[in-house]
Amino acid sequence: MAIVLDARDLNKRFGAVTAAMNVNAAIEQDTVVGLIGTNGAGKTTFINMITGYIKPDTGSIEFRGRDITALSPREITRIGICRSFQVPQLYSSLSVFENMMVGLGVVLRNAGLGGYFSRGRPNVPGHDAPAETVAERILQRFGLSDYRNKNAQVLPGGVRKLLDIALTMVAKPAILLLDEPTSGVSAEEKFGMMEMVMAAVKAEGATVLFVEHDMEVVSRFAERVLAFYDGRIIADAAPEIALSDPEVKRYVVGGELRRMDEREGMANA
Amino acid sequence: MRSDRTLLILGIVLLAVVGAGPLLPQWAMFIVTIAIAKGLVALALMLQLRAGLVSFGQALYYCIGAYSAGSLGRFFGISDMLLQMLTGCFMAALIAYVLGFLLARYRGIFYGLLSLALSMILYGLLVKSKALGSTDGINILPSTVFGIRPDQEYVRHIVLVAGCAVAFLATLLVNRYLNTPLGQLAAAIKDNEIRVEYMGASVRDAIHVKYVIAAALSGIGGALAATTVGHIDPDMAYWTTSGEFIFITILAGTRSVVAPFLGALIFGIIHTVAFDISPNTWQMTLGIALLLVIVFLPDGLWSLFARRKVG
Amino acid sequence: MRGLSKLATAVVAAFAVAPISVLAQDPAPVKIGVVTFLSGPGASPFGVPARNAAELVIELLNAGKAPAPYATKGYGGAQIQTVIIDENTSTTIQVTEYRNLVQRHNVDLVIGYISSGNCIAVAPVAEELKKLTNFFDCGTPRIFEDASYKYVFRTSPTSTMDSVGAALYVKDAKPKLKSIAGLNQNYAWGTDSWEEFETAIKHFVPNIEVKTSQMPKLFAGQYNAEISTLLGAKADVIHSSFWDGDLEALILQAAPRGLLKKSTGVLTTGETAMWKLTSHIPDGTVLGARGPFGPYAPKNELNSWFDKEFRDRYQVPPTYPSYQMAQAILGVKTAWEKAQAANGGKRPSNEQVAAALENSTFEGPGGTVKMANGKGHQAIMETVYGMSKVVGGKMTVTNVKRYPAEKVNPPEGVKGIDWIKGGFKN
Amino acid sequence: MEEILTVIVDGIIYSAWLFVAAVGLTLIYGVMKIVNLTHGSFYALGAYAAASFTGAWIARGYPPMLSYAVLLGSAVIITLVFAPLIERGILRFMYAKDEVVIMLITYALFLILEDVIKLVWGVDPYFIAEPYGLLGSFEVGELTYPTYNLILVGIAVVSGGGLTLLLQGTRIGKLLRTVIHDPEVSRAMGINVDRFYLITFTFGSFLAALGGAFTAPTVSVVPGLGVEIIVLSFAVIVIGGMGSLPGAALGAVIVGLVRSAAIHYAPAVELFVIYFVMALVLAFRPRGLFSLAEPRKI
Repeated sequence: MAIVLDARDLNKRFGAVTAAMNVNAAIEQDTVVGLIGTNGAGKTTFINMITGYIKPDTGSIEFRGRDITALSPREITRIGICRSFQVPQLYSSLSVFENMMVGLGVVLRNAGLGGYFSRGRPNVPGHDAPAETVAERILQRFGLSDYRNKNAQVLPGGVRKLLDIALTMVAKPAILLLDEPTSGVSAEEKFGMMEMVMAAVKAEGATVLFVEHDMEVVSRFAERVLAFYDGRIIADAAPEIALSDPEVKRYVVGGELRRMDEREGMANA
Repeated sequence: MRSDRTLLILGIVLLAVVGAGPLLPQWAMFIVTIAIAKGLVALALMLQLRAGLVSFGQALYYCIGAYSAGSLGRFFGISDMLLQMLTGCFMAALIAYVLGFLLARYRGIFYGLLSLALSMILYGLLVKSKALGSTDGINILPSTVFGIRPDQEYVRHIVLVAGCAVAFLATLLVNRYLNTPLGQLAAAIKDNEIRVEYMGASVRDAIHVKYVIAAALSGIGGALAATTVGHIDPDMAYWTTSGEFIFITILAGTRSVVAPFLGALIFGIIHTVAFDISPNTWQMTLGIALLLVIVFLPDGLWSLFARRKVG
Repeated sequence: MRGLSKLATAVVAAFAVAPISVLAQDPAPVKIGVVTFLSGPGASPFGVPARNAAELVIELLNAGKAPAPYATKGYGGAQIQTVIIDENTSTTIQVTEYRNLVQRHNVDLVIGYISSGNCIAVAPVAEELKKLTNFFDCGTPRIFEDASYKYVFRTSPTSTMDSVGAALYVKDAKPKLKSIAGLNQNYAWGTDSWEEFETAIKHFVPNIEVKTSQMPKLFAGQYNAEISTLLGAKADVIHSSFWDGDLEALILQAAPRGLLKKSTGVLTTGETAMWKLTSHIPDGTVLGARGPFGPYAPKNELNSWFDKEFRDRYQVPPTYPSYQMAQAILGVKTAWEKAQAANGGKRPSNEQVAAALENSTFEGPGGTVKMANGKGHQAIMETVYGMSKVVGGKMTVTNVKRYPAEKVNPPEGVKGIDWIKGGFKN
Repeated sequence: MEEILTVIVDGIIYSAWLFVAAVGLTLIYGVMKIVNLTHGSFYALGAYAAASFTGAWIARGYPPMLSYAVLLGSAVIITLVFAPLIERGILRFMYAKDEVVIMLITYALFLILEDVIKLVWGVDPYFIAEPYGLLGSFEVGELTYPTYNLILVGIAVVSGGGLTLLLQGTRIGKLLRTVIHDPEVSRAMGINVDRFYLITFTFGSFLAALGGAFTAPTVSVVPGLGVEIIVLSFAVIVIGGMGSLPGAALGAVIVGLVRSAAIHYAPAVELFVIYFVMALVLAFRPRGLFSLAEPRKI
């Protein structure tokens, strides 16, 4: 399959900390890739480098053969790489619907359709429907319609995560990076949520990279796994292979299990 | 549909002012005209406030507008108030475009204080410029409209109507802008700049545009005030003037583009009233009035006229 | 909501003002709008002394307790009422309030304005509203030099007179004068005063050296650095048109450093501070009073009356702003009554009063006032300077010199600064 | 050489005065994030109180040397009368509001206090020059300076140093810094944030009053005294970096030296040199010289 995203020899240090060391990853079109690894292993750094929030010290990132290493988050978003956040980044004073409309407005504007003199209700590029319709459609796909007029800051945690992801859909991304989409979501809800997200994403058609700590979720939804440890990729294979890799077992999964026990513990406490 | 209602209100206000004009005594017309001039600046502050930015130096552009109008009369003998307002608008926008590259990088208190510093520098420069009358300022030619000097009896009303018309037009354009995606970014920028950037919009550009629009409005306001009062002086750039504008904006509330004008009018009335009921302690009256509004009408006077927003 | 209701009541109160103040009296009272600093730094040296003078004089006039030629009650028998407004606001608001005075309070005339900026701004409005307006204090010559008015008058001399008078006095009192320095506030009044003084003194003492001209910000309050520079400059004479708190702060901060001992101070408005700071003003400091006012006022019945009444009521001697206010009120009274007489005893119109005041000459507590300049709208007077001398803890003035009006004021139609630059040709 | 020395001495004296006048502002902003315009009012109140009390003290013929204690005392008294009243009575109900709105509230209070002062003290000027001359003078080159100026320098050093020690060295300081860092968490940790706010506001206002009190002997105490000081103090603490003590000190020194240099070499520009410096600094250090780095957001 065609490579849409190609990261070559990415290195990044924050002072003494190695956030990325010789990270190489070529992502094929329309695959779903799970990024695993303990906290500080370099997953978020990897995402931040792809989306231009952090510039690698060395190495390059190509999107459909175009070097995007030097681009700003804004430019990278515009060419079709969108991301969600560990901590949802919402417009807290606006309603859910308005959150969507702001995003769609930006898309229209970047397409030269939302300028000062443009009239009428043009179709949102890639969605071939007017903004309101698109907003409703996406909200519906993410099961957010009931919250349409709620202010973002009063939403429950899970819903915030969903809206945060829904907001990435407005730009019709070619690549979607989900940073811990299920963090802060109870174990029961996780699967339902991922089902919904993946369905919605597939409907919009996008390559997905998602950071996940829950190995069951990973093995269920990922077609391919990148296991990070200490800034390096220690495994890059299909889930069943990657997760049974001894190194991964030692450095990642084990850590995860411990982490999960702790989390449970805290929940009960 | 909210915008439509705004237009409706605006239209009614305009008609009311134009129609009621002749019935008003001259002093009242004067107060209303000044209120419109200051309202334009308050509107400018409102635009920035919606994006979470407060300029403590908006008087900079008010003053630039006034002095552009003044210079037009002093050096070129042009006294047409429409031309003056146009020039004021243009000059302010031009300077704001340049300074905008600097200002757009600032947020919060620093945005406010840098604009304060800039306006105080202009103040200093004007004080030093003898050609423009130093602190005593200069008088500007009596207003004309389309080259015609209105008769003494009607001049107040003419100025008022002309001012209204321009303010009306400006407000319509601003209102339209507020309904474009760019205009609607304001709240988003206030809430979460990171997300705005990750949606593919440039926060800096958006703020730069706002800054220029705000300056243009203030420029018109300054020019209108200048031609109405007939005198300009460096105090128009002094920080206390900017303070007065913030006062008006908060007094009015940021809900509607009409609010600033209402706020300015009420501010003018409070001021006059304070002078009448307590010539020796009018500042106290003013202060108390402001406190009462902030405490009892946290969303500004406008909340008396508009229903609470849902959500 | 309470905010609103308060507002409402206040509004009602405001618009009730007009009817209330029109009391049924016979003949109808003359209503004067009085505008002066009631707050801010201008209040204590100028605004309040002036207001006090206004209240005192008007009360005495209404009671008919003034000496001749002002013995008639009020203005031509009509009682005088006042509407007092604070001048301490932006010019925009001053113009607004002026319009309120004229069109809402329906005053018959306006007397006021200390700030030159306000005077310049109000003059054309007065003309537009055809309302007799008399500036009692502001100093800028620009008002009648840049424009001519029908309804606007100033019964006090301009700053030109102060500067020229100061220069003349310095020349006479300091024959061996070699160098000067300046300390003036960095705004129109300060810079103009210095320019006029510098030009004048250069004319009188051709090869005089100007050591430095300090221009601190208005109301800066801290002058250590300026004083150091001036001490370093070692000029024979230091000219300063400082007024209010700035003047007082300057004197206080200069005293321990002996500035005014090392160099002779020429304080053109020094009289407002001389009583309060007696112990800090070294002997031999040149003090001006912007005319023949206060200690320099001529010995005549009018002055002794005013001086006594003022001291009795306010326990302090009247300073020049008080004199200027009294002068402004009496000047209009003279014109008013002249016009009334010409009008067959009927209440005169603004136009008639203006006509009577134009080119008129009248007596004030400060002596003769000639409305000789600005097409008969600008007063000229003699000016007086003297040197401070503390006698038994009391401040007095010695070797007082009087300069006739024509010697210190430009001739009609000539701009003050041009007159000075042109070498005082009459 | 001689002149440069003078420039420096004048600069230091002015800096000291500026610092005392401004440090309270930066303290209050640093802790409470309040842009406090009543700062000017407290400066004026301090001056008026000092004028009244010290005036009475001198008039009664009490030992003049103690008048300095009276100056200090008047600052304390007047602050204790007004600061807690304002903080407890009004401000504390407003902390939920926007920074700007709170600033506007302090603006309203400033307007009110202006007239309160006028009602209490009238508009006539007050003079209490005695303390100024009392200590004689010292020579720099051939210039004489009143020794009194050294007192201001002393106060600046003591208040600055004291505050730094308080914040860095003591337990209260530690607590205060946690409050600064995150009021909510501090509350959760059981720290009495309200008390800290009350103390901070009172102490910050006290510093303003102190500045006013010790300026009183060198000026004539008149209405409007507090207006100019506000924006001046702001310039100083903005240059230094809002909320930073060393910043305020550095800002004061910079402004002081630049101003005095301007007066000696280019008197005409003194008018706006301060704002020019302010704009310049902000242009290159958008958050002031001693600014705290912005935290990483994601």
